Amino acid sequence: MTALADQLLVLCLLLNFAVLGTSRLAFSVRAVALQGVVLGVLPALVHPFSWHLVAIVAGIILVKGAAIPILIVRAILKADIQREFEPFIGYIPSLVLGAIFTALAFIFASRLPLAPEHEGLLFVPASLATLMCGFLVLMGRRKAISQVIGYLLMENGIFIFGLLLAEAMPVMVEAGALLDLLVGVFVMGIVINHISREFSSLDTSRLSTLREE
Amino acid sequence: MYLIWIFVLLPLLGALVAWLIPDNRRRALVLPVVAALHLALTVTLLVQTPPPSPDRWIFLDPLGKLSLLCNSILFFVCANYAVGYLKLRRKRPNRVLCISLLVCLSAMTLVAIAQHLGLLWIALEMTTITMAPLIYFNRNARSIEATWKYLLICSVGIAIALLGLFFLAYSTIVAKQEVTLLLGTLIDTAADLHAGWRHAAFIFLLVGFGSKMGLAPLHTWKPDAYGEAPGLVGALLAGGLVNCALLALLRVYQIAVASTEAELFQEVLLGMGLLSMAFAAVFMARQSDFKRMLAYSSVEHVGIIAVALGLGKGALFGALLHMVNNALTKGVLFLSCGNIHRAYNSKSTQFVRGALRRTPWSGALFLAAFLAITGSPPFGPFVSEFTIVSSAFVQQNYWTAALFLLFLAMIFMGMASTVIPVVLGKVPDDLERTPYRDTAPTVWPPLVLMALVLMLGLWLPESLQELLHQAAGLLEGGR
Amino acid sequence: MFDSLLQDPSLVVLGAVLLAALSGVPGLLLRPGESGQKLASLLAVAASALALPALISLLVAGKTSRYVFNWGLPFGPTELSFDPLSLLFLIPIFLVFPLGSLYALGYWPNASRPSTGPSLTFFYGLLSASMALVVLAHSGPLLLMAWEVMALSGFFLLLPEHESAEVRGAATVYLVASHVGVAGLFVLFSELRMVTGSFLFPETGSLALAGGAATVVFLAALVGFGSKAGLMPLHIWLPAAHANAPSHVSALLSGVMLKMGIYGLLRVLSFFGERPLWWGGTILVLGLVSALLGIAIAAVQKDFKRLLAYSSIENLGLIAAGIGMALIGQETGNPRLAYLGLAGALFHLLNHSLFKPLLFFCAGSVLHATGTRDLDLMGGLGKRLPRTALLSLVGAVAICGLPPFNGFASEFLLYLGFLGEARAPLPYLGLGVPVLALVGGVAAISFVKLYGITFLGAPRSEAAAHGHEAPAAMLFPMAVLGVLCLLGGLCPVLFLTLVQPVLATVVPQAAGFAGLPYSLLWFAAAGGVLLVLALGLSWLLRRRQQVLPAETGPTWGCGYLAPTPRMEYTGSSFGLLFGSFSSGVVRTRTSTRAPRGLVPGAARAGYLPEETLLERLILPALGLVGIAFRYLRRVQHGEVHLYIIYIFITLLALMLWVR
Amino acid sequence: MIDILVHIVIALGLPPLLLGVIGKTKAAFAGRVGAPFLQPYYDLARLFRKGVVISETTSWIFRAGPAVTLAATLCAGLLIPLGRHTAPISFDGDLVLFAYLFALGRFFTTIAALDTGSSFEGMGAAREVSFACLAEPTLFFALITLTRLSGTLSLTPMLNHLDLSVWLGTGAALILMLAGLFVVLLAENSRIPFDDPNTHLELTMIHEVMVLDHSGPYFGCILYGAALKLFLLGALFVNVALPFTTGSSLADWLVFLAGMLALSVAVGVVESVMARLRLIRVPQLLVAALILTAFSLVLVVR
Repeated sequence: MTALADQLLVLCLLLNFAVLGTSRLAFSVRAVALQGVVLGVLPALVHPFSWHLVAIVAGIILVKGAAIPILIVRAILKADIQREFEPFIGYIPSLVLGAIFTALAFIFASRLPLAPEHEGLLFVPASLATLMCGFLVLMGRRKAISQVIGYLLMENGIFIFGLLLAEAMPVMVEAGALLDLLVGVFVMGIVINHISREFSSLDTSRLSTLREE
Repeated sequence: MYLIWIFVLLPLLGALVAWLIPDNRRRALVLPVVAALHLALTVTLLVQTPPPSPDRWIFLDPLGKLSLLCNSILFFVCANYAVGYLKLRRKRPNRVLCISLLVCLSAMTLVAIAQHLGLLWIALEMTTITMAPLIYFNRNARSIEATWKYLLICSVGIAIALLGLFFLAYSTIVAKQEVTLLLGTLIDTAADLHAGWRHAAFIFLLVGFGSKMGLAPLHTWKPDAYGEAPGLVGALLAGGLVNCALLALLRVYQIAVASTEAELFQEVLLGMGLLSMAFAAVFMARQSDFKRMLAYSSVEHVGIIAVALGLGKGALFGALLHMVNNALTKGVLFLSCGNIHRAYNSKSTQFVRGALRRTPWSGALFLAAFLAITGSPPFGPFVSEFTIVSSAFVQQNYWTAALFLLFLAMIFMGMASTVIPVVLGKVPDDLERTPYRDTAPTVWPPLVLMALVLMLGLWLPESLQELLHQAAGLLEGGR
Repeated sequence: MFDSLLQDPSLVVLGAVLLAALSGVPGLLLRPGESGQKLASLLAVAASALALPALISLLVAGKTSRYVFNWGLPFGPTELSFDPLSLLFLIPIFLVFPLGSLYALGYWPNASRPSTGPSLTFFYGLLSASMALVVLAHSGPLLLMAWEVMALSGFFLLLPEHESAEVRGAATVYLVASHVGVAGLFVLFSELRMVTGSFLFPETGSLALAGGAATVVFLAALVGFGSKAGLMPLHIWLPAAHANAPSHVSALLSGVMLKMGIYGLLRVLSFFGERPLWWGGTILVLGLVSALLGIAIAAVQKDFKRLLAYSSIENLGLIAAGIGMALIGQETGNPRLAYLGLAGALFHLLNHSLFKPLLFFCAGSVLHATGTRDLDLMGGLGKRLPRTALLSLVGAVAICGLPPFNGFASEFLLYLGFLGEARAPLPYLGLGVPVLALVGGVAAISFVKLYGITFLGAPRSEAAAHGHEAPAAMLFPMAVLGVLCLLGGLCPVLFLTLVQPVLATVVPQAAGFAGLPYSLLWFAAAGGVLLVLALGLSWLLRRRQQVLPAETGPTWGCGYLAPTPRMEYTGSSFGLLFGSFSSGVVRTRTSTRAPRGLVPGAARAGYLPEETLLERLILPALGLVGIAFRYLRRVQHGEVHLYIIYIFITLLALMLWVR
Repeated sequence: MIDILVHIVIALGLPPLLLGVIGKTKAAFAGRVGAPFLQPYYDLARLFRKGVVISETTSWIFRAGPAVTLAATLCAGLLIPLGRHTAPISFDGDLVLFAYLFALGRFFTTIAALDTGSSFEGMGAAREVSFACLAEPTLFFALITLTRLSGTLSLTPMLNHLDLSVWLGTGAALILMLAGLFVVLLAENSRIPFDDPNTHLELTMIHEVMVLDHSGPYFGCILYGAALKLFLLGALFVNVALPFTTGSSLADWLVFLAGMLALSVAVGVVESVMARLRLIRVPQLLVAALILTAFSLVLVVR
């Protein structure tokens, strides 16, 4: 079982690279959605069966895999933009950086001991790597949508880590992660709509009138 | 016990009522009513503190009391100000505003009473979210931009904080203890948590809450948000929200002090605090937008508090006192400068001149509050700042003291060169006519706050000193 | 209760302080009008009527009383103490304050200035009260608070005419300078607290510190208090502030507030049992430099009140020099020097708080009459304002340190101190004498110019031609001060008895020194002879003139038949020659427009002395810093993804720091 | 007691004679017979009988000026010892008073000049005060040196202390000091090379131009005051320059008188052989004098 979990985690990492490497927003949204589904499946693998578990799996797949992607795709359609033009960090560089960060994540993780029951699992490096890739997207892309996607990646990373605690302190983790996601992304969605109304584009490089000169 | 729950629910109830009331004018009146009730409840709770809830998730300890007191007073004043303010902005629908304000109040209350870090975190998240629509009150390009930056940066910060919490929890697992995020338990077991995870946790929590508090260089959202939000929202951001984030940080601080690595955590705080003051000093020089200037002043004072926490010992008292003073004084500054902004319909020092003539009361309040916030006697901040400096000397930490004073002086120059032209001088003749005049509803709330600040500078009530000492005791690792 | 209160003079003094603080409050509450102001002046006079006798009785009796009490602030207990040092410094406060508020009745009447009058009156009272508290406070935080209240009320007193950019600039510089000075005091009191473990002041002479701490204390005090006393180079705020304030305010600022700096310095010095010799040397040199440069810059001023302000720097410099001399005397075991130094300094301090307010009052009534401070627009006012002219003459002669007025008496002590050292094994202190002489000479230039150009000759402008004498409310305070100046010159003993009890607190050796090295009667004698001779001679001349054929005519134009007032020697041209000597230290900006072309337009030559340190050094430096900051501000560029980079970097950096 | 009377008589009577002697000397150099020695007395007498013209620009200051100046100078006359006798008034530090009385006189002369409102007199006043502030330190340097030598702070003992032994000891210093004092003497009394008492080119003058408008008794006072000032500073100079004491009081008086006359001849000689300096050279000469006296102090201290 745990082997499978690890493979899924590796899949998550690959999806990170997919998000980093593509310029097409729709594609990266799908990638993130897929990642969400994978994350939804993960708990079922690592934890013994319980109704609570079922609830989690269902909830996560629903939110991460369906609700949020749809919300974002809507925004994309409304603002009709397909691609992220001239990103702050190019695609090749961001792939390279992504690789470096992933490596860093593994190094960090190796420094930190795991609880016996989690020995040999990739959770920690995977979560750190995903977190940093999320950061990378946030730092490298100019469009509001891309930044939301980056935020989602970060969330996924945190969630992966949360899975380690899922049985130790059940309510807390999901509550945190879901609330964060829901609220964060939901409000961001609203704001994005306002932005596209105000600026008739989602290019946040336009959103730089407030500065010191 | 149930009293406390009423305490959290009351504002939510108010929010519901506000949602139901159709009419703008009457809806505004909900705010002062709820605020008054809340203040009354606060006082009663301060007088006779209920015991912790059986699961020890909820307890009003001295630290909580302090931040609750500030927030409640500040909110009371802002709510009363809001009535007059919303009268001026009749055209704007204020449903969202009222609701978010009230929800935010309940969240702030929850922050104060939460003893479970998870709960604390959720409440903090709530405050973050509810502030977003308030910043967007003016509904223009600039405010949407400000909101976006605020939201993005704070969400990232809060997410990092969440990860930090997870690390903390995991460190308990690794240390083979029963997993919990209850403050008390963590403080007890802090020493034997796993060092590596604990380190990571502290750093992530510091960065997370720090970005919400506005420690440099995580403060980047502040000038935009404070600059674009209405005055009273600015007051709540700089007073209320900062205090909430600070309280969260203080909880971490408690754990850090109980653990073995207090020194390191304090070092980091000291460094970031001085850095924040330096940033403030740089950005306040020749600042042409006096609302943004206030934002940087807020960065500065967060920095001062961080420095005090970094110094520890005697400075802790000063830090907590400064938390109170800063909140109240910032209230005066934002409300009065909101009035000036209304009167001139601009917040640039090019156009805003001679406020003392155009709006005598707001101008005078702005000037007085400027003197107060820069630590001149006989106002409150002087007491706290002097306490901090002198304890830096007592610890023979001369470099800190020297830098501290240097930055204070630079900041004073910067602020003076912005505030004095705004307040003094002739009112420009080509001033666009605005209906705003200084009237009681928009003037007395800041006036009351100013009186409080003055009082704190001349006389700290015994009870308050007692409370501060208890709170400082908690920070020194007491229980 | 009440009679017990009357039995304890120090409580009476406290009452007077309270009275002073509240004197302006009725004016704020009452509707604008004379009444509030009249009441304020009444209260002020009452306050000093209560305080002065009590003060002097306490001082002469040499009694000290202290009141320790707990206050609501977390700095432990605080203390008020009435010791000779405090009492002496209270005298100028309670002397100038009532006179100033009487003067205000005529100079700044609420009736004609309803918008600013009441607040001015209020802060006037507050300023005096806070100064009194500064002097009485015997614990760090209390002194700091009183100090800052004093500074802030001074700031608000500068504001009445804040429409003019000049006033705003002056106020800003003043505020910033005083705040930076307060930083010095923060250091001072924190350090003292660290050493003694409490915020209460240590006992006189009880403090014995290791080199480092002592140096910190001394330098902090020098910066913190010296900046308020206007010692060079910390004087930059002073001239503009004193020139732009309403005159009765300038009188209080210059006549009394500057002394607070000296008080602080003396107070801090009094803590120490023995002090390194270099402290005295530093203060002495600073004092002489301030005196010399101050008066040199004053000599080229063309603004009546600026000139007075710079001469304040000179006088404070002389006082500091005296203190330095006393310290040296104390450390080298030379009671004579210690005595002459400190007695001279304190005596001069009292004198300066007499003739400087007098002169500022005169400036006020000139301003009141002509509406300008520019000497080049005055002239001939002696005919329009005879009484003011007479009193300013008294002030001018006194401040030049010429007999038979008080200025001479105090400078005489300083001279004596320096001269006496010429006999000592190391006579280099004797070099102070020529410096004093030079200062005296330049002072003569400044005040001959001030008096002559203002009051004598023919009016140089319409305003001067139609000036009018000041009302009695303004003349009376000036007269009081003038009489006191003469009194101090004829029998200095009166003043020296006030000074005597203070000596022990700062330089114990001086107290041991028995009496003066000469009989003070000589002053009375010389002064008397001088006055008698002068009056006798002028009477004789007048008689001769009556018996002889006397006629009047135009001033001899040296052959030129149509001289006009525009051809008179102006203040600027009067100072020009000296300016050419001292061009090394005193910078002046001249702007000329020569006549050119076939039909030349009006030619003009403008002339403006500048505050070199401020305009050539500090402001440019600040400008550079501002430019540097503008580059640093680029980091706040509004690109949100870069902000996120900051967060990420911080996170990484801290993680690495932790490792 | 008798000495004091003599002192007063000489101090009051002698000064105009000095002017006479100076005039005679200059005349001799010019190969003229020149005015009689007593001419200055006649002038004074005439002036006190002449009527006055007073400019209507002026106020009482104009008339008070000469009186106060003269009064101050007379007081100074009581402080300085003549010959080897004690001055009528003598106390520690009287030298300061001595110097400051002249300052007082100068103050009033200058404001009296400014009172006329004439640009020329203003100019003169400005020059007077500006140069005086350079001359005074020189005087004080000399006085410090004397204090150092005599160890007292009072003019009488200080000047009477000097005798041949002191001269033999510190001759160089004293010579430097005398040179400085002589310059001060000429400057303070506005003689050539600083100023020309009897030219009437207003632009070139310092002292004379200040009194252009005074006439009759007032001018008399000024003239007499000037002579007195010359006499007093001269007395200071002579006291330093002639360190003899014959023992008998009468002889001392005679020596002193001889010295004064010699001094005035010397002044006359200087005035005849030198031309007036250009105005911009004046301060340089004064500073030179300052340096001389400073050197003398250094020599003494060393």
